[in-house]
Amino acid sequence: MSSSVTILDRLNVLDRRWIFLAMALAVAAPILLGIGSDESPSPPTKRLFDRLEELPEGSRILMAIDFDPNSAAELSPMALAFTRHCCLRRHKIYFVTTWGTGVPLLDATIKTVVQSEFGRGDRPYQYGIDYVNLGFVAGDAVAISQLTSDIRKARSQDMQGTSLDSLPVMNDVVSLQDMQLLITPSAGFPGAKEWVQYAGTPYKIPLAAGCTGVQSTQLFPYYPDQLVGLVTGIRGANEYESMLASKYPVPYAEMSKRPASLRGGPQRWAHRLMISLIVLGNAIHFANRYRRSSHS
Amino acid sequence: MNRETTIWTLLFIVGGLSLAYHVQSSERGVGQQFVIPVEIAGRVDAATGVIVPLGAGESTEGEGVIKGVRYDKAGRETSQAVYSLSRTIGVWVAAILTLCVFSYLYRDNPFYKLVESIIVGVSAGYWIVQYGWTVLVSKVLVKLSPDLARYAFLPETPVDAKPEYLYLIPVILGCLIFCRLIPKAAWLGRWPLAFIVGTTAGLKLILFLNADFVRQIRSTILPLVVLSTNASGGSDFDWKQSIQNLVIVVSVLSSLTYFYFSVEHKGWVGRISRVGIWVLMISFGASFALTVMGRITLLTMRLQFLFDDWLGLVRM
Amino acid sequence: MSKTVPVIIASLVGFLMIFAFFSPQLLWLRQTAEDWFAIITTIAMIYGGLTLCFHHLKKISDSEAGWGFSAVTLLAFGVTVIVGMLKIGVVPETARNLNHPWSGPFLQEGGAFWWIYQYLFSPVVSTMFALLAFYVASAAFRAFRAKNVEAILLLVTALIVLLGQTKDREITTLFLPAMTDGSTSYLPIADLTEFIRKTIVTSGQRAIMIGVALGVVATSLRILLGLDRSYLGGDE
Amino acid sequence: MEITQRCREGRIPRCRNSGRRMGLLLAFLLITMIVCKGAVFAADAKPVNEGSGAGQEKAVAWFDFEKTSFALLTVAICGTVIICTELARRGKPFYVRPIAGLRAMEEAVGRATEMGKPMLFVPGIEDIKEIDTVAGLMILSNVARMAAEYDTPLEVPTSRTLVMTAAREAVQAAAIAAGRPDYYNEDRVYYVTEEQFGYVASVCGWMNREKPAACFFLGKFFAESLILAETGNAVGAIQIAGTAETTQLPFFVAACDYTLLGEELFAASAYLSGEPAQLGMLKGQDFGKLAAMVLVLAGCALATWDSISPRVKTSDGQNGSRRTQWITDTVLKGG
Repeated sequence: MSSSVTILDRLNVLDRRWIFLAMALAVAAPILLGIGSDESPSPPTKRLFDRLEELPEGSRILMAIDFDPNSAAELSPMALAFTRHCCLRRHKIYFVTTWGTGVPLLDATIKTVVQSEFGRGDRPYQYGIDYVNLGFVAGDAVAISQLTSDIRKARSQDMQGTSLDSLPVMNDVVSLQDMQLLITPSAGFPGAKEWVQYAGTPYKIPLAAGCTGVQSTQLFPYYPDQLVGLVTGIRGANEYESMLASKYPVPYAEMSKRPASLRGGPQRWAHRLMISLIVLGNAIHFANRYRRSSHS
Repeated sequence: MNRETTIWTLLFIVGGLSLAYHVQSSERGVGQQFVIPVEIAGRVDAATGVIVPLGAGESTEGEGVIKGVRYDKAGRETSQAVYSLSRTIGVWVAAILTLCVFSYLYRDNPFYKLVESIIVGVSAGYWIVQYGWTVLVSKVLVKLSPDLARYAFLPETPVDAKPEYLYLIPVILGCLIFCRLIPKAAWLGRWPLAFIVGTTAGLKLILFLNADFVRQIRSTILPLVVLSTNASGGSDFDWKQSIQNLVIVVSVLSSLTYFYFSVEHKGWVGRISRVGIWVLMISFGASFALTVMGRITLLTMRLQFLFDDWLGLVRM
Repeated sequence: MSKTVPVIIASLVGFLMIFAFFSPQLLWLRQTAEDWFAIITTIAMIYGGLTLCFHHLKKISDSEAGWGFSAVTLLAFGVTVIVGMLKIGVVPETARNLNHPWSGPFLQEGGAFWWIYQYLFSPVVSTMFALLAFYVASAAFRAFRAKNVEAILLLVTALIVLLGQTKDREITTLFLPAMTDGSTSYLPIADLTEFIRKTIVTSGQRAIMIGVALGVVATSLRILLGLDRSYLGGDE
Repeated sequence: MEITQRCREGRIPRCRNSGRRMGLLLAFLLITMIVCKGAVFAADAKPVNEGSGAGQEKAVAWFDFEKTSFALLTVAICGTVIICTELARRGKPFYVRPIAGLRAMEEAVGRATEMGKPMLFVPGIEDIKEIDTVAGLMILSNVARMAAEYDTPLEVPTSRTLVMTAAREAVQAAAIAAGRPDYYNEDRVYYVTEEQFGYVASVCGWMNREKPAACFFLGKFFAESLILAETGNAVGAIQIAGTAETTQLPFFVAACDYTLLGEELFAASAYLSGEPAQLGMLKGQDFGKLAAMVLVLAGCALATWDSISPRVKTSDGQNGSRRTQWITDTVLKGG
């Protein structure tokens, strides 16, 4: 009995610096140890995942990387996850960006996923056969409608300056209407909204989008009629990574390949800490009340 | 030396030593920054005196060529990247300042006080510079003397721009503030204040009535019974939406009752306003919890800066 | 005189702004007001910089405790202003402007002002911001205690929403059966969070906003009618 | 709106022998009428712009008729507030309910005096172009008066130069009003920096060193609200906060002793001034809230009716105009 009283007394005068220390640990430890957190899929994310699963091998998919370094923290994990999923399903990928500042991020996506993860082995992804980098198409929304009517009008060459006609992957491809799915992780203008207005809806091309947390309210009205799927913010990226991990545990269950899940770790532990602090605070409160009433 | 000082001295020594060891052993380097030079070069056109950009493949050396060099951030692996001492020092400074601010959580200390003094000076200066260029030059000077602005700062100012002397009024009003330094004319310093407060009152009165009063009432007007069309063309009672609407309307009305100043909060008014304060408390609890995620992200980003950009311990 | 003129100025421009909203002829007044405001503020800021210098110079000359820190502030302020206004280390962005050395943006990457922004200003400011993560924790620990009905509502809602934010919401499956179709996304706690956010949070804020709007109207009228002139030094 | 109009009609006879303030009100209405009149004139006189499909666009008019209903609403609300002010001035007593945070203010000043410690007043971090800041400054002049009476130092660091200027005026006038002109010390009302967190760094440092006995945070606040309030709590100060920012209220409610919620911030200076005219305004505000509630109730009733029995469809398959539209698109059209 006496020991419990002293604990209560100590807790009553608990220095808040202990709370600070606990919070520092709850955030720093998961970062340093690489502890991530899963996220259960929400319907708009799951629908895109299922669509990519259902499409037959070798389907044509346009990946529009419409963001810049400012929003890369939220959208880059998404772009990586989408690309990985396409590669796993052996779809043909057509990379493009309508953002001038998006080119380095496009290159980074190709380098990290297609070249270093799928560029080797018995069935390597080969440039010009399995994927192509169309690079930057200038003209914002006009560029999108141009791609929809004729890709070669918007870009006659790929990023390296090779004529599109000499690339096998471009055979039988005239416009975006030959694609089975358009995916765009996008941060603003031009972005998902323009893809819906100029490509997805008028030509009935299936379209899915990823967006930043701030943008989600703008895009949600388009789901589920005009968007096949909608992945929102870092949480959406985490949902996608978690689905990839459970479907393809090798090697995608590994945390180093899951940047969004990795950021979920500190969040989860910090939230747990907050909850336990509130519970602890109330335990102290009620213990004090109990003590006061039993004393009087 | 008391116990606390001993512990802190020990911690500092251990921290310093392990940092030194880490600097020695780390492959990525600690806080090393690389840049890539970007050359801007042009040739003076003898006839017009205008500088034209160099054509492709033209040599940057030679007669009449003017050059400027800018440095952009680059990854260590990028070809042609060069080590930047100033930016490496910058990352170290930033990291040390970050730690100094965190030290405030333990208690107020000279390190924090130093950072506080620096940031007060730097930020006051930063905003003066920011407004100096974006307002005084880009708004005032351009309007009052477009020629001077074009010559000195903004070559893109249209040649046919005419001075607009209307802009002298705010400049004079602004300068009246300095009258406060002269005791006899200090009352003139109230004029700009009166001007701004008056404008604010007029602008905000309309803005708040329009945006907050009218719009919020409009969006609270909801049907309390919602019927949805079912597959066979008939209508079903959508209880989920109906309850949602009812809760919204009741919550808004009861919270509004809480804000009544001229009625005693007794009897039924008291009961309704009590429900109102409950609604407010629930909304505060939820808003508090909903912000936690954003706050944690901020801390995560600062720690990432320390662990990744500076120490190179993790890759995120 | 010293009070009457400012009050007349305030009422006059205030009512003018109200009428301008309804009159397309005067609409430009409202747009100009914003510009003018920015200009007056900027000039006032220079005055603010001066008072800042006086404030700290006085501390130094009086050799008050901690006058060294005042010297640091003054130094930091002076260096920032000089470096920024002279655009030290800034080069023109395009070749055409090469003979206009001051045409580059003042915050150009690589410039001295950019360095100050990037490595002094921004890290300190964002770390101060990050301190909030610690303070939400200590505030929650201290304040969310079930003292009365209001406090209980506050803390229970906070707990539910906190739980609903991460995957830990699935803890409810321990004592609540999952949905029949096996989907995990329709767990009651996530739904409840969403419901609270959509209804009570929105309506609480809405009521506050309606009240605030009326408060703003009354306060504005107080200024425009000259009832409250405390910002001008009160009544004499 | 109906309510407010009825109330006005009922009370106008009493105000017939109006004084100076009523003169102002009349001038206000008169100018509105002139503008309307001028607008009609201008709209009639000026030729209609040719070729603009809708045919609605006129050469720049003096009055935008699209905004008529909003103009009427504005006049109704402002008129009610002004009339209530006038009634209160003539001695009509109004009840005002107590606000806990306001009673605590004097207590806080008293405590600081007893402890011999200074007090802190933060009038928000926004510029004077926000009405919240002006409301904060109005409260400042009342708090400063109390502080001057007790001769307790009051520190007012500000984040904007203009706010500093206005705060100095307010504190100086309060000192004179309290009969202690030498209480005012310019060094206690100063400008720190525009930067939100630079300002916070400095104010928190000050709090830690001087350990104020009371902190007042009244004005517009953003994320820094919690840093300020938690620091104040750690140094053991009584804290009274108030803001109209809905996002920051939860933090003040959690960390401060008393919080003025939204509208209470604007009402506070009226309460503290104790002037009947200002208290009368609160009654006017309440009429506004009553109007809001009536509009919501009426609107919901119509919307429910619309939902249960929608009007018959017109020939082109469109639903006929909804009854709710009378309220949403006519009365509450907005500008």
